[in-house]
Amino acid sequence: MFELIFFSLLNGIVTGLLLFMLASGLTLIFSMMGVLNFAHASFYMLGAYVAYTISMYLGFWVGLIVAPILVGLMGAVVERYGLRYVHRWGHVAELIFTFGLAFLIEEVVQFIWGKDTKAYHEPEILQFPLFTFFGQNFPAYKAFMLLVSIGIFIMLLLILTRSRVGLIIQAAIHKPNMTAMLGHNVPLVFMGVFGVGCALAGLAGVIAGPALGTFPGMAVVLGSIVFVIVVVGGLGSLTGAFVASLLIGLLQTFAIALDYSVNDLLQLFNISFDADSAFRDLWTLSLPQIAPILPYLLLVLILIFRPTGLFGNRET
Amino acid sequence: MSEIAKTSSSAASRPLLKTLTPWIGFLILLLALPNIFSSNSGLYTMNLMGIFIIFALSYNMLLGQGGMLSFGHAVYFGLGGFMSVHFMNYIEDGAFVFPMYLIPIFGGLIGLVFGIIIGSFSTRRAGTVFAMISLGVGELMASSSLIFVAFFGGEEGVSGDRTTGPELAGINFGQDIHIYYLIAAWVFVTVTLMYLFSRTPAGRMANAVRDNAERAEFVGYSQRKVRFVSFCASGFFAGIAGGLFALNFEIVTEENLNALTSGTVLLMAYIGGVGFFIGPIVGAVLFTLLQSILSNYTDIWQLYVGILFVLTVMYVPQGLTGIIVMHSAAWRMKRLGSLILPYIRIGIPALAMLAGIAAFLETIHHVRTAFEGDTLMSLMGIEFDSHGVVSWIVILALVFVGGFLTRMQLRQLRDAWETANKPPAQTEGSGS
Amino acid sequence: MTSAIELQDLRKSFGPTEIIRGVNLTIEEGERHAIIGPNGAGKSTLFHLISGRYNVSGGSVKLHGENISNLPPFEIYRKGLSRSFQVTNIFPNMSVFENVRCGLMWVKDYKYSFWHLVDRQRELNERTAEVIEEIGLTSRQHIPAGVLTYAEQRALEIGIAAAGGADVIMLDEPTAGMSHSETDQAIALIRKITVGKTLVMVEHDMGVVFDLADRISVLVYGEIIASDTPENIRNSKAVQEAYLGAEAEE
Amino acid sequence: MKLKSKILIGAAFAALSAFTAQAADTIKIAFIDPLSGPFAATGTNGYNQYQFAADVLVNQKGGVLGGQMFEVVGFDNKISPKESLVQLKRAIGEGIHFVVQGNSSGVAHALTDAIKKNNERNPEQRVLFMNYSAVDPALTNEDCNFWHFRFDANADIKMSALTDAIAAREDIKKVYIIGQDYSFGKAVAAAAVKFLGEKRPDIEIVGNELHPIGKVKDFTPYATKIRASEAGAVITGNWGADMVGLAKAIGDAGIDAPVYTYYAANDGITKTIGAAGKDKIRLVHEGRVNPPPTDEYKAYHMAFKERYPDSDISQFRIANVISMLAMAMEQAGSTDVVAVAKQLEGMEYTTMQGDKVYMRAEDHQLIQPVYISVHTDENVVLDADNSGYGLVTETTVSAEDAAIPPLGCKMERPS
Repeated sequence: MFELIFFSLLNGIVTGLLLFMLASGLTLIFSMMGVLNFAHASFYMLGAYVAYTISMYLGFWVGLIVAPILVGLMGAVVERYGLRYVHRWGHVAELIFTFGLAFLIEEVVQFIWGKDTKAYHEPEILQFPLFTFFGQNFPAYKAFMLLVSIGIFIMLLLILTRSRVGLIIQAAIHKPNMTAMLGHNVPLVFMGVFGVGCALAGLAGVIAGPALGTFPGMAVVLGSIVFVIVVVGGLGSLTGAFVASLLIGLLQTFAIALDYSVNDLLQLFNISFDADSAFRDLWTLSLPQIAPILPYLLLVLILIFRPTGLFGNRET
Repeated sequence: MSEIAKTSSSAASRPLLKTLTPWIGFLILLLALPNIFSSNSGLYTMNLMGIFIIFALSYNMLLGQGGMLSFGHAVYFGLGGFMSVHFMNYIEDGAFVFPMYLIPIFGGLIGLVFGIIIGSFSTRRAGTVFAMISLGVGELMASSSLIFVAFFGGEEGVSGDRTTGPELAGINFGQDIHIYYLIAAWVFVTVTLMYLFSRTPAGRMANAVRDNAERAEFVGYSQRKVRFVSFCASGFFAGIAGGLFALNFEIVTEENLNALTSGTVLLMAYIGGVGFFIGPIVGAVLFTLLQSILSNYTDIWQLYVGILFVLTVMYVPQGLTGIIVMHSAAWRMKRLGSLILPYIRIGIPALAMLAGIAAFLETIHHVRTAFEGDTLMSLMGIEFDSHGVVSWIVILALVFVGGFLTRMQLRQLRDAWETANKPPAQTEGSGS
Repeated sequence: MTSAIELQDLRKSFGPTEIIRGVNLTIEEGERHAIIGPNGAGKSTLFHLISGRYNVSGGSVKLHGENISNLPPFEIYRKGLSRSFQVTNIFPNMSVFENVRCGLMWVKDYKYSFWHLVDRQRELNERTAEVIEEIGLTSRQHIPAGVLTYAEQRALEIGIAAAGGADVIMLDEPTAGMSHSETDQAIALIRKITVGKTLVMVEHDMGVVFDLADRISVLVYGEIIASDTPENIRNSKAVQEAYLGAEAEE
Repeated sequence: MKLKSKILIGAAFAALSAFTAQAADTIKIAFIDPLSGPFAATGTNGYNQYQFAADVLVNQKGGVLGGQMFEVVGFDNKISPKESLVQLKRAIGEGIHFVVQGNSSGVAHALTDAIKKNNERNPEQRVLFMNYSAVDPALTNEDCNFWHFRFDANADIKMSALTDAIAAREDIKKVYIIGQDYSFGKAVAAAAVKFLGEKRPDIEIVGNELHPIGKVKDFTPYATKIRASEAGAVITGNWGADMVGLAKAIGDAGIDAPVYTYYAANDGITKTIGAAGKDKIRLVHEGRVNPPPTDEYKAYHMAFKERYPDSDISQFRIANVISMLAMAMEQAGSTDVVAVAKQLEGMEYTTMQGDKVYMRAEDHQLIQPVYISVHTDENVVLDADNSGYGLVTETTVSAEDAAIPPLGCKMERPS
């Protein structure tokens, strides 16, 4: 049992921090521009694919550096020539635009790279078990993912709290109109934040691609989870996004690790059920089975009972 | 039909006949269509169109009329379908006697019930919160459908047989043409009802709340209740569409309520134009055509749909119907004729450019996917070598020369447009 | 006889800042009452508190003797209080006709009905046409409200507020940003629609105030420092000092 | 306005009918499977194999019935039951009477049901359904019908063979079953429990897990659980991305137990699993690859590879479908659906791989030998995905041993 908890904890943190790389960008973009970017996870996918292509010619490490930059540039272009244009039609149109963009990017990825899973592998030097605990390996690559995520988290924290750009961004989050009056080029800041947010998503894709698979559905699988995180954490709150990322990461790993079902609960109270009733599926429901819908349940409950999210201070 | 599009005006001053003309035309069209497109696939496509028309219109009760952006509308469509197919099976098993052609009512009722349940908490706000709740509920339902096999039948879905139960004048709806007329009847009734709904106080206030929710509260209406009424009605009609789906396909599966279907209905309504009552109808017709015809000719049709959708959102937020309505001013001033030539002048190079772009994408796709040594491909009946230099020169020439000429012609079109619409256009139809 | 509006020790704070600091005010039925005061005195906030847009932090608001504090705006409207806004607040994508009709539907008891067709409700439409006639927009009634000129939108704003025939009408700076001739028209309009009703207005234009009001209250820093007839207010030294002093400070 | 768009539709339909004008001397076979979307890779590869088989096995030999050629027409069903029915209607509209489909048992259920109804309602437009890959046992048991023939071994037959192999390994004491949470995954799990209980009651089933289909980002938590259970073998019916993810997670966690699978090869999967699954992944299937069973098969495989360098013969049964259909037509002397179906019933046939197979008349299930192969890069003559890795056959279960008697199939035959 201890082994299970130890590895679940470790895996939960790896997943959580990876999610945070996506959620942080999404939160920043939302706080500043008021746009929930549906296509955010698509940039994550682009990161993985671009890095895959680069890694075939120049190796993994070049991809790690270059792919996020390229994805960030793509994001900046999308902001400059897409989102900014659509802004004039209002918020609903912006939301629909990013929704359509997510659809389009998936199609474009399939057009360019095909529909099958790509053999994007971790670099040779990270293909060894870092340590073995109770006979179970912890791959070095997972540790590398952990390291990169933590590095990004610290860097983000430093930039936002210690640098001039960070101060402008924080000001823009709290008082979007004031910043413009202070003489800052807000459109440029927007473009930059959008680009950096996409670059972070791209980086997440680069390091997640080899571990979680590089295929056209990878954006959809992750996309809505990231939404759940930013809403649960509180729209516009980076702290909230951080806590919610870890929460969701751990929730999902532990829900799989712990094998409890409604049936167990009922037996605790000595209740038995009719195996043929229409609700039979409800009684046999087990925790691992419903693990992936837990985040959505959480999302709906949070939106009903605490629309500001855990750490947020504003509703939309 | 453009009368319907207008957020029209005053009292019953218009003669009844004139009000009814578009509806009579609509009815005649519905009756005449199967005689024009009598082929098997034609009927099938039209059946699908009918179902999507109802579904898309019910969606537009939320987005276009109520200002609620939903990413989970398929929930009501799917549940309506499942409920109906279960009732079809009860009828087949003889559990009770009920005419099969009224089955969609059950779909509507379950849609209504879930509309009431989910609407009771989701309509408190519009905007992003509503959108997120709809997304969450949609994902929950779609995931649950694979877990609760007893009701949803897992990924196989639930199938039924529509030919049992009491017959209608000796018809058991075994043939597609019978189902067509059944769907047409339902389409006519529900479209009429949805249009009439938009003309009731509840429907008018939905528009008001969409425009300015706060002000609506200061004329006595609770924005939440206004949205709630629209939401329930929308769920009801989506459920009816689901019921018709069950009758037409005799099978309902998880995909009827998943995110893809929710996305599809958003796409249909938006491409058609959410600001107009008939927008979603145009969108549903167009999307079904794209889906069933374009996909026969090209593997990458979804790429085209994606491009079309994004371009629509960016440049034509009022949708295709909006483009058509834009011409109504010129039409009324009888100046539409003066636009024909400019349109032709820009249309030819623009078509050449589009053909070039499509050929470009198709050829790349062919080079990437065809088997080794198969370099011969055909587009629109023209055969050419996908690896040949000449083909590439032709394609690129089409794109660039076409693009260049289109750009050059833009100016004359703009001038012609302004001349045709002077004195300054007063109306742009109802807003978007 | 109960008074139309009665405010008792009404208070409103945003965070640590108290904007309305214990307002007591009684407005009798049929009175035309103006509230004046320097910028930032809290006039609009006071309006929002009465009409239900903001929740009160302390004290109470009574409408015809009934406590309406913290009721949602639509409840207050249903009890007979209607208002307009300082920043034009209409339904931009709907036609002028429909804007006004929206202001009539609840009063005509249609509620959330989905079984009446609005176009077939003769009385509703006739009454709408009358209101539009009164605000002088008959020739523009089929145009989307969003494309009207500023002055027309202000007139529509008043029309929507007055359409329902509420017996207490509150107008927030009805003539703000208007030219002289437009202001004159607006005054005539307000006079016309408030016959036999209680009017509460916030106004900056002293001409309008002294022209229309039966009584004037002066709000400075969230407190009423005087409430009296126009002549007495005009001659009150205290008001002049406080008002001008406040103005000077800004 | 309405009218205008209708005119456009008219034009579109006119264009459509012009395109579908057809030659009369070809026998068209509708291939209804995903050609776009996430499963397009598998679908497209199947389509290529059908076209190749029709070309090589029928058309190049002069066709059937005195020179009629086979033409395989692709219909994209996007792996959706609804879309499959739309495509079926289209195929029927084009006068096609033979349908092949394989991906997803859900689609197969929808198709077989719709075809049964169609054949009752429109006797002049009858259709024959040759299922080459959907392995839900119900299709030939309680949901069987006269118009459906299955050329793949069903899930129970495959599981029977798999459990035979597991039973033979004395070192395996604990087994972990994991699958996708839907009908097929559940059928696999149920069959595994049943057969293991019969064959090796001493084996403990330490886990019987269902995970949501296509929704799991990271299989590491499952691998952790498998490791913690100390299972000596893993059984899974996973396919697609779920198979790749599971195999990788098991490899990464360093679990040293054989993984018995149904669908862990080809179409990019072999390449993606690569070294992580070497000597670990085992696959139950009906066609051998390594060592190549016959020279004829090897030549066939290489010829396919020459035409489609990026894909492989991943579903050998496709060749059987085409050959047996051609044979049935020859024997019937016509392409009439009922006549052909009656010839297919009970037909005996020797495959290109030298196996003797027969189509059991009671339930229309092809009875054939089943093989268990291991994923490796040693002794691989014909690799998969050009990765150097491929399948090497370890165990053979003869047709007789593999056959499971039909269960609950009540077939109504047209008189």
